[in-house]
Amino acid sequence: MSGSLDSYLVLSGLLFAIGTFGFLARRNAISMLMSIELMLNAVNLTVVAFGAFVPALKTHAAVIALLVIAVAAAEATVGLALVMAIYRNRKTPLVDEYDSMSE
Amino acid sequence: MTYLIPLIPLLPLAGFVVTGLLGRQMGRESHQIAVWAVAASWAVAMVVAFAALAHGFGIGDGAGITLWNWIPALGFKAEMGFYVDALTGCLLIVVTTIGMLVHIYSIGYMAHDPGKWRFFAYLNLFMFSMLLLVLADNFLLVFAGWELVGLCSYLLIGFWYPRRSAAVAAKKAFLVNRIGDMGFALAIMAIWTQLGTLNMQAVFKLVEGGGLSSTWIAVVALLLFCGAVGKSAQFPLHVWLPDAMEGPTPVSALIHAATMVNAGVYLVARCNPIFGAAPGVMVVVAAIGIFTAVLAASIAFTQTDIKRVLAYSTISQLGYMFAALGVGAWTAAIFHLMSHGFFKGLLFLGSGSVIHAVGDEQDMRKMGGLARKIPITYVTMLIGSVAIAGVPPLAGFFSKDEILGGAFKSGFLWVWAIGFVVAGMTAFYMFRLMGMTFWGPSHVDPEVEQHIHESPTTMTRPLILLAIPAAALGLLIGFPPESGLLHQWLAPVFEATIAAGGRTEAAYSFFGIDGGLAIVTTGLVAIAIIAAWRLFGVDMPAIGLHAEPRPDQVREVSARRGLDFLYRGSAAKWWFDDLNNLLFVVWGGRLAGAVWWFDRVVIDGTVNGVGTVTTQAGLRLRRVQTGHVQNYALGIAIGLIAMALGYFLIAVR
Amino acid sequence: MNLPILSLITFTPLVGALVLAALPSRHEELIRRTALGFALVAWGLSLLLLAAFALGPAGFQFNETVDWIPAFGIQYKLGVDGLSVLMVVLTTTLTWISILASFGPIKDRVKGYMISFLVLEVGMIGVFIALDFFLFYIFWEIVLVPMYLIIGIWGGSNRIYATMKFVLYTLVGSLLMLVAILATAFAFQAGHGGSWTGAFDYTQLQAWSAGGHFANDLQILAFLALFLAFAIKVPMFPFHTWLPDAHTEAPTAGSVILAGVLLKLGAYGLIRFAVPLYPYAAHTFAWPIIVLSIVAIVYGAIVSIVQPDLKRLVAYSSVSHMGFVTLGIFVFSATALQGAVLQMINHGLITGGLFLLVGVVYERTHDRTIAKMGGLAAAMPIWSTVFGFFILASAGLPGLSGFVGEFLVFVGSFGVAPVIALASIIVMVLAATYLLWMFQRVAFGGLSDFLRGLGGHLTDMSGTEMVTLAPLAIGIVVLGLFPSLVLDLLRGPAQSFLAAAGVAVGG
Amino acid sequence: MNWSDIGTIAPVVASVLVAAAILIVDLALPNRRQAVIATALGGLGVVAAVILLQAGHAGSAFGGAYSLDNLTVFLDAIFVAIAVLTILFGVDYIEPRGLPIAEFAAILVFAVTGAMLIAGSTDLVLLFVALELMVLPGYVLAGFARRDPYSTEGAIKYFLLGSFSSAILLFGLAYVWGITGTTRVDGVAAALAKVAAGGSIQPGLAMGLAFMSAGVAFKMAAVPFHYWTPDAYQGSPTPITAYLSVGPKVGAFAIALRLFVGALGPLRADWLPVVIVLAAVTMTLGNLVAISQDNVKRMLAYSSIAHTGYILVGLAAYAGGQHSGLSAILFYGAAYTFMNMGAFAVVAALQRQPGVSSQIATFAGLGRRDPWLGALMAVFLLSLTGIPPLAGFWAKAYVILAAVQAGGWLTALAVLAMVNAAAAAFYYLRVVVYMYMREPAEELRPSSPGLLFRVGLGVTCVLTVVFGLFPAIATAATNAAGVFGG
Repeated sequence: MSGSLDSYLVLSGLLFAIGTFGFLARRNAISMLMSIELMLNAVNLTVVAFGAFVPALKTHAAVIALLVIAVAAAEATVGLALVMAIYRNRKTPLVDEYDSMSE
Repeated sequence: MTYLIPLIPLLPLAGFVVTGLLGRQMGRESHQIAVWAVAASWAVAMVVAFAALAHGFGIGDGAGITLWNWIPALGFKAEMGFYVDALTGCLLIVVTTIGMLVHIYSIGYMAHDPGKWRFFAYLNLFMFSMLLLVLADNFLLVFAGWELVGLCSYLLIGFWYPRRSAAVAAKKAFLVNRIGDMGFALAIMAIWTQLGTLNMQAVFKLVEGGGLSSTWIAVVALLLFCGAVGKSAQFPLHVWLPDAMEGPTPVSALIHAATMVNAGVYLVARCNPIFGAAPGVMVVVAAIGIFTAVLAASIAFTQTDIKRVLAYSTISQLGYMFAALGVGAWTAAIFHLMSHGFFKGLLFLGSGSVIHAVGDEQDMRKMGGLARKIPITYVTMLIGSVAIAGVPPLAGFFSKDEILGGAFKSGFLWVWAIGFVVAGMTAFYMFRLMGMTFWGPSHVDPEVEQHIHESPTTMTRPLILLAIPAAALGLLIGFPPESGLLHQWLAPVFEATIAAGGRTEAAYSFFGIDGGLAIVTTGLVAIAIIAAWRLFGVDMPAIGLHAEPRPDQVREVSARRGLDFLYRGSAAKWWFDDLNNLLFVVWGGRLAGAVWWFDRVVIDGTVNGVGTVTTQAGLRLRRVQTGHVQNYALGIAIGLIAMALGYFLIAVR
Repeated sequence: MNLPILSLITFTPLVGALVLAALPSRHEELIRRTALGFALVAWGLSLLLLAAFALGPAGFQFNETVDWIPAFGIQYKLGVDGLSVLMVVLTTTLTWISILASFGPIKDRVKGYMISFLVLEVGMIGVFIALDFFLFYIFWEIVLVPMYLIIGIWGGSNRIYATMKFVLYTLVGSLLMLVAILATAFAFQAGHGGSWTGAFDYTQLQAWSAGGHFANDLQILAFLALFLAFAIKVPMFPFHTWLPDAHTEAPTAGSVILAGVLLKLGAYGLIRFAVPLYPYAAHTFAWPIIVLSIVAIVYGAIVSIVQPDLKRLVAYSSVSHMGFVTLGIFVFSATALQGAVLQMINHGLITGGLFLLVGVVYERTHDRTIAKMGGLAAAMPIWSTVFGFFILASAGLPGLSGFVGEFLVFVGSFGVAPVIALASIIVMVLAATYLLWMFQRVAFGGLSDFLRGLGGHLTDMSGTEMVTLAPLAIGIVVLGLFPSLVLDLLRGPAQSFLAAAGVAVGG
Repeated sequence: MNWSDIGTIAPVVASVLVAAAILIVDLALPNRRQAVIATALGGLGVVAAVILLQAGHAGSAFGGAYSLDNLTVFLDAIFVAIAVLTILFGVDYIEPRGLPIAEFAAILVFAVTGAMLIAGSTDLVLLFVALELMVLPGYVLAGFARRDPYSTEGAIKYFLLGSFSSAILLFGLAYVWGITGTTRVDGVAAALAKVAAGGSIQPGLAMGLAFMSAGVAFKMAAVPFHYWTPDAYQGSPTPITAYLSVGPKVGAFAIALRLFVGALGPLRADWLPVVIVLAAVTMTLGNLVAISQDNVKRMLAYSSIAHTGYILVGLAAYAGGQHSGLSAILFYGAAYTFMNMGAFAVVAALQRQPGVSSQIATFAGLGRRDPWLGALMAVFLLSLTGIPPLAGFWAKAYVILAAVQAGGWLTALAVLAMVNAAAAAFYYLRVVVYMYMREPAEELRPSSPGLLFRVGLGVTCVLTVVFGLFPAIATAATNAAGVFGG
C-alpha cells in the first residue's frame, strides 16, 4: 500500500476531509480561512501525487501546484481583508454572530 | 288573403312599440294608439277568420305565409311563418274580440292609474304574442309566442310592482310556466331530431304517414302536454293562476281567463294528429284534466276573494277542456274554449266592475246587496253565471254537455262521472259568488257604501257586448248539438284523427242517450243552484225569487263531521302552496345555499388551498436560510455527499 | 385588396395607446376622447372588415404573412374566417362601449386606464385573428397584463386578491399551453425531416393533423394542456372560482370586457385549436367535458340564485351561460356549434349589458348588495326597463338573441344524445329563477331605506349611459330575429370544425 | 506565446489594461470622477470594439488552453455589457455613499476580465484560474461598502462559502485531470469518450465529477449550493448586487458550457439525471422561498436561484440530446442579464438617497410617484415572469422548446418549469401590486437618477423589449455560439 498512488490519494482525501471538517466546525473566520487553505493543500498533494506516479503528468503537476498556491495566496489576501473589514463593524471574528440577514 | 295574416299580430306589435316609446308623453290619451291598433287587428282578424271558417277565400282548409327564414342553421331550420285554418279562425275570434273589448274596458278601468301607458303597451304586446302563438306555423314560433305571452303575463301580474305580493305572484307565474315550457322545448327538440322539420302541417303529415315510432309519438305528446299543463294551469302546475289575480282585473279577464290559459288547450287540439296517435297519453290528458276540474272546483267552494273564485273556476273549466281533449271530443273542447272565453271574460270584467264599485275591495264577505246599485254589472254577471253553470240554453250548457256526452259515449265513464259532479259544483260556487256579492244584506264598509256607483260606459259596454255571446254562442254555433256550425268549421281539422282513432260514434240522439245525459246534468245543476240560493241567498224580484242568506247554516254544514276536513282542505287550497313553498323555496333555497357553500369552501377552498400550501411551503423552506455560515457550509457538504452518492449510483449502473 | 386591414385593426389601438402615452396626464378629457376615438376607428375598421368579408368560400381571408422568427418557422400570420370576424367585431364594439362607459366612473389615473384598455384590445383582437400558434399564444398572454392592471388598480376593495387570483390562475393554464404548443410544433418538425417551416402555422398544423400524423399520446397531453388553459378562461366548472372574484372587484368596464370578450378567448381557443388539432383527444375527452359543461350550466345557475351581490350573481350566471358554449363545442354537431358561437356573442352582448347596468346603479349607490336595493322601478324607470330587457334576454326569451343560441345548442345536443338536453334544460327554470328573483328584489317593491337615504342622487340613466347600452340592445333584438346574420358567417367555420373533428371518428 | 496569441486573447488584455488605466487616471487626477468614469466607459467601449472585431474569427492561443470561437465572442460581449451597465448604475449609488468610484470600476473590470477569460478557456487549470479571477474581485465588491455591516457580512459569507466551493471544484478538477491525464478540454473529452464507450466509470472519476458538479453548482447558485446568494445579494450595494446576479451567474454557466459540454460532453448521459434533479429542486425552492420575501433584493436573489433552475433545463436538454439547449442557455443568459440588471437598477435608483431600504414597502405608490421608473420596473418584472412579448418570455420558450424536443423526463421538467413560472408570477406581480395598487405609507420624494443611470435603464429596457419583439436578432448569435466543442 505504501508508496502507491492510492495511498497518497487517500492521504490527500483525508487531508481534504479534515479541512472540510475544520471549515464546518470552526466558528472563527480566520480558522475557517485556514481550513480552506488546508483543503487547497490537500488538492496540491493530490496533484503532486498524480505527477509523481503518472509519468505523463509530471510536468503538468508542478505547474498546477504552483498555480494553486498562487490562487490560495490571493484568496487568503482577499479573505483576510474582508475579515478585517467585518471585524471593524462587528468587533468579533465569530461567524455565527454574523446573522443579521437570514431566511 | 294570406297577406293579411301578418297584419293581425303586427298591428298590436306596432301599437306596443309606439305606446312603449311615446306613451309616457301621451299622458291621458296614452290608450289611443293601443286601442286602435287592436281594433284594426280585430277587423283584419274577423276577415281572415271568416275566410278560414268558410273554408274559402284563398284559405280553404288552411293556408300559410312565410315571412323569412328565421333560424337557418346548419342542421336546423325554423321559419317565421303563419298558418291559418278553421281552428285558428276560432281562436282568432276569441282572442281578438275579447282582446278588443278588454282594451276598451281598460280605458275606464285604468283611467286614473299613472302607469296607464305602460298598461296599454303591455296589453298590446300581449295581443301580439297571443296572436303569434295562434298563428304560428311551426312549433318553435309557437314556443316563441308561448314564452312571450308568459312574459306579458309576468309584466301584467306584476303591474302594480310596488306591492310585494304582485311582484311575487308575477315571478311565480313565470317560473311555474317555465317548468311546463321545459317539456315543450324538449318536445320541439325531439320533433326536430326525429322528423327534421318543425312546420306543424309537415310534422302532422309525417306522423300520420307513420314517420314517427309510437314510443317517440308518446314521448312527444307527453312533453307537449307538459307545456300545456303549465300554460293552462293544470294540476300540478295550477298554483300560479290564483296568485295571478294580483294583476289588474282586465288582465285577469283577458290573459288569465279568456286567452292565454287556453293556449294549452289550443296546443293539444292543434297537435291532435300526434295526441290521437298516442292513446296512452290521451288517457293521461283526460285524467289530469278531469282531476284538475274537480280539484279546482272544490277549492272554489270556499274562497272569499271574488277573483280567486273565478280563478279556480277557470282552472276547473280548463280541466274540462283537457278532459274533452283526452276523450277525443276535440270539437267540444274548442267549443268550450270559446264559450268559456266569452263568459269567463265577462265574469272577470264584471268582477272588475264590482271591485271598482266597492273601492278596490275583493273580499266577498265585505260585499252584498250590490244588485240594485250596479245593475248593468249585476245583470251581465248573472248571465255569465248562468252560462257557466250550464243552464240551457246559454253557451255553457251546450259546450259542457258536449264534453260530458263525449266522455260518456267514448267509454270514459269515470271522466263523465267526475265531470258530472263538477258541473254541479260549478253551479253551486257560482251562485255562492252571486249570492255573496249581489244579494242579501250589504256588508260594504259604510264609508264606501255612499260612493258605490255603476262603472263608466267604457266599462259597461264591453260587459254587455260580452254577455251576448255568453248567452247566445251556444245556440249560434253549437246547435244542433254535434252538428252545429262549429262542427262544420272544425271538421277538416279533426276528421283525420278521429277517423284514425277508429271509434265511430253514434249520432247525437236527443231522445236517446244524449238527451238523457243532458237532462240528468241539468237536473243536478238546478239542485246545486237552489242549494246555493238557500245557503247564500237570492233576490230576483223580477221572477219572484227571494231567499235570505244563512251564514249560520253555512257554518254548521262546514263544521259537520267528515265535511270539516274537506272544508279546511278546500280553504287551504289543499296545501299546494305550502308544499311548494317547502319544496322549492325552503328546501330549494337550502340546496342552493349548500351548493354555494360547496363552491366557496370546497372548490374555491382548493384553489386558495393550493396558494396557501405554496406559501406555507415557502415559509418553511426559508427557515433553511438561517444566516449562519456553518449551517450553509453543512448544507453544501450534505449536497456534495448527495451528489457524490448520485454519481456513484450512476457509475455502478 | 392589399390593404393589411387585419394589422390595421389590431394595431390601431396600439397607436392610440402610444399617442395617449405621449399626452400629458392632466388633460383627462382629451385623453378620454382620444381613447374613444381610436377605439371607434378600430370599430369602424372591423365593420369594414365584416362588410368586405366574402361569405362564400371556406378558409381564411385577408391573410397576412410575414416571417418573424424563421429559425423556428414562427410567422406573423393573420387571417380571418367567419368566426374570427364575428369575434373581432364583438371585441371592437365592446371596447368602445367600455371606454365610453368609463368616462364617468374612472376619475383616477385616467391615462393609465385608457392605455390599458387599448392595449387590451390589441391582445384580444390578436388572439382572434392569429393564424400562427405561437403568435396566438403571445396575444393570449398580452391580454393578461392590462386586465391585471385594470382590476388591480381601478377595482374594488378586495381587488388585489381578485386580480392576483385571475392572473395566477390564468397563467397556470397558459404556461402549460405553451409547453403543448411547443410539443406540437416539434412533432410537426420531427415529421418534416427537422424543418421548422410551418411548424406553428395553423393551416399546416391542421392539415398535418387531418392526415392523422399527430400521435395519440401527444394529442392527449397537448389537448389536456390546451384544454386546461381554455377551460380556465371560459371558465368551466370546476375552474371558475376566479371569475366571481374578478368580476366583483373589477370596474364596470373591466367586467364588461371580461365577460364580453375574455371568456370568449377560451371558447375560441377550443374551437380553433384544441379540437381541430387534436381530434383524437377531443373525442376521447368529449364526454367528460360534456358532463362538466352540464354541471357548469346547472351549478352556475343554482349558485346564482343565492348570490347577495349583483355582480357576483351575473358572474355566476356567466358560468352557466358559458357552459352552453363548451357543451355546444363538444357534442360535435354543426347545429350545436353554431349555437355555441351565437351564444358566445349573445353572452357578450347580454352580460356586457348587465354589467353596464349594474355599474349604472353602482355609480349612484356605491353598493351592489341586492338586499339593500328595492323599488328601483319607480325611482329609475328607464334603467329598470332596460335592465328588465337584458334580464329577459339573459333568461332566453324567444325573439331575443339568447334564445336562439341556447336553443341551437339544445337541439344539437339532443340530436347527439337526448339525455344531455334533458339534464341541462332545467336551467330554463333556474335561470328565470335567479334573474327574476333578483329583478324583483332590485326593481320591485317600495323604495328601500338605503336607497331612500340617497335622496336625489338616484337619477335615472344619463344619455351617455343609454348610448353605451343601445348598441347592445339593438344587437340582441336583431340577432334574435335575424340570427342568420351570424349563422351564415358560421357555416364555413362550423363545417371545417366538424371536418377537422370528424377525422378521429373515422380513423 | 507569440503575437498571434496576444491577438487571440486581445479582449482580455484590453480589459486588464482598462482596469489599470482606471487606477492610473485615479492616481493622476484625484477627485476627478468624470475622468475615471470616462476612462472606464471608454475603455470598455474599446474592449467591446475588440470583441466585435473578433466576431466570426476562430483561433486558439497558448497551445490550445484558450480558444476563440463564437461562444467566446458572445460571452465576452455579454460580460462587457454587464460591466458597462454596472458602472452606469453604480455611479449614482456609490457616489452619495462616499465610496471610491475608481476602485469600484477597476475591481469590476478585473472581475469581468476573469469572466471573459472563462469564456475562452479550454483548459481545466486556466478555467480555474479564470474563475478565481472572476470571483475574488466579486468578494471584494460584495463587501465594497465596508462600513455597512450588511455589506461586509454578505461579503464574508460569500467569500467563505465561495472559497470552500472553489476548493471542492479544484479537488474535482484534480481528479479528472489525474484520471484523464490532460488538462485540455478536448483531450479530456477524447479520454472520456473512451470511458463512455467502455461503459463504466471508475469511482475516482465519479468522485471527480461529483466535486466538479458541486463546485459549478455553487457558482451558479443551484440548490442546495445556493445559500450564499440571498445574503450576499441583500448585503451588497445594490448595483453590485445587480452585477453579482448576472456576472458570476453567466460566468458559472460559461464554465458549465466549457466544462460539462466541452470536456464532459461524452458523459452527458451520466450527468443528465443530476442536472434534471438539480434543475427541478433549484427552480422549485427558489420560487417557493421567493414568494414569502418582503425585501425586494432578497426576493430577486431567490428569483435568481429560480432562474438558475430554468437555465439548467437548457443544460439538461443538451444532455438529453438536444443541441439547441445550448443556444437556449445563451439566449436565456443574455435576456436574463438585461431584465434582471434592469430590475436591480430600479431598486438602486430608489436607493439613491442613502437610508432608503429595499423593502417592498418602498415600492408602494411608485407608479404614481415615479411613473417612468414604475413602468420600467413593471416591464422588467413582467419579463422575468415570462410574459410575451418580452425577452424573458423567449428565454423560457427556447429552454422549454429544447426540453420538449428532448422528450422523456425532460418534458416533465418543462411542465414543472412552467408551473414554477406561474407561481413565480405571484411574487413578481406582488411588486407591481405595490407600485400601482397600494398607496405609500410615507411620502417619498421621486428619485431622479442621473443621465448615465437613465441611459443604462433605457438600454436594458430597450433590449428587454427588442429581444422580445425580435428574438431572431439574438438567436442568430446564440445559435452560432451554441456550436462549439464536441
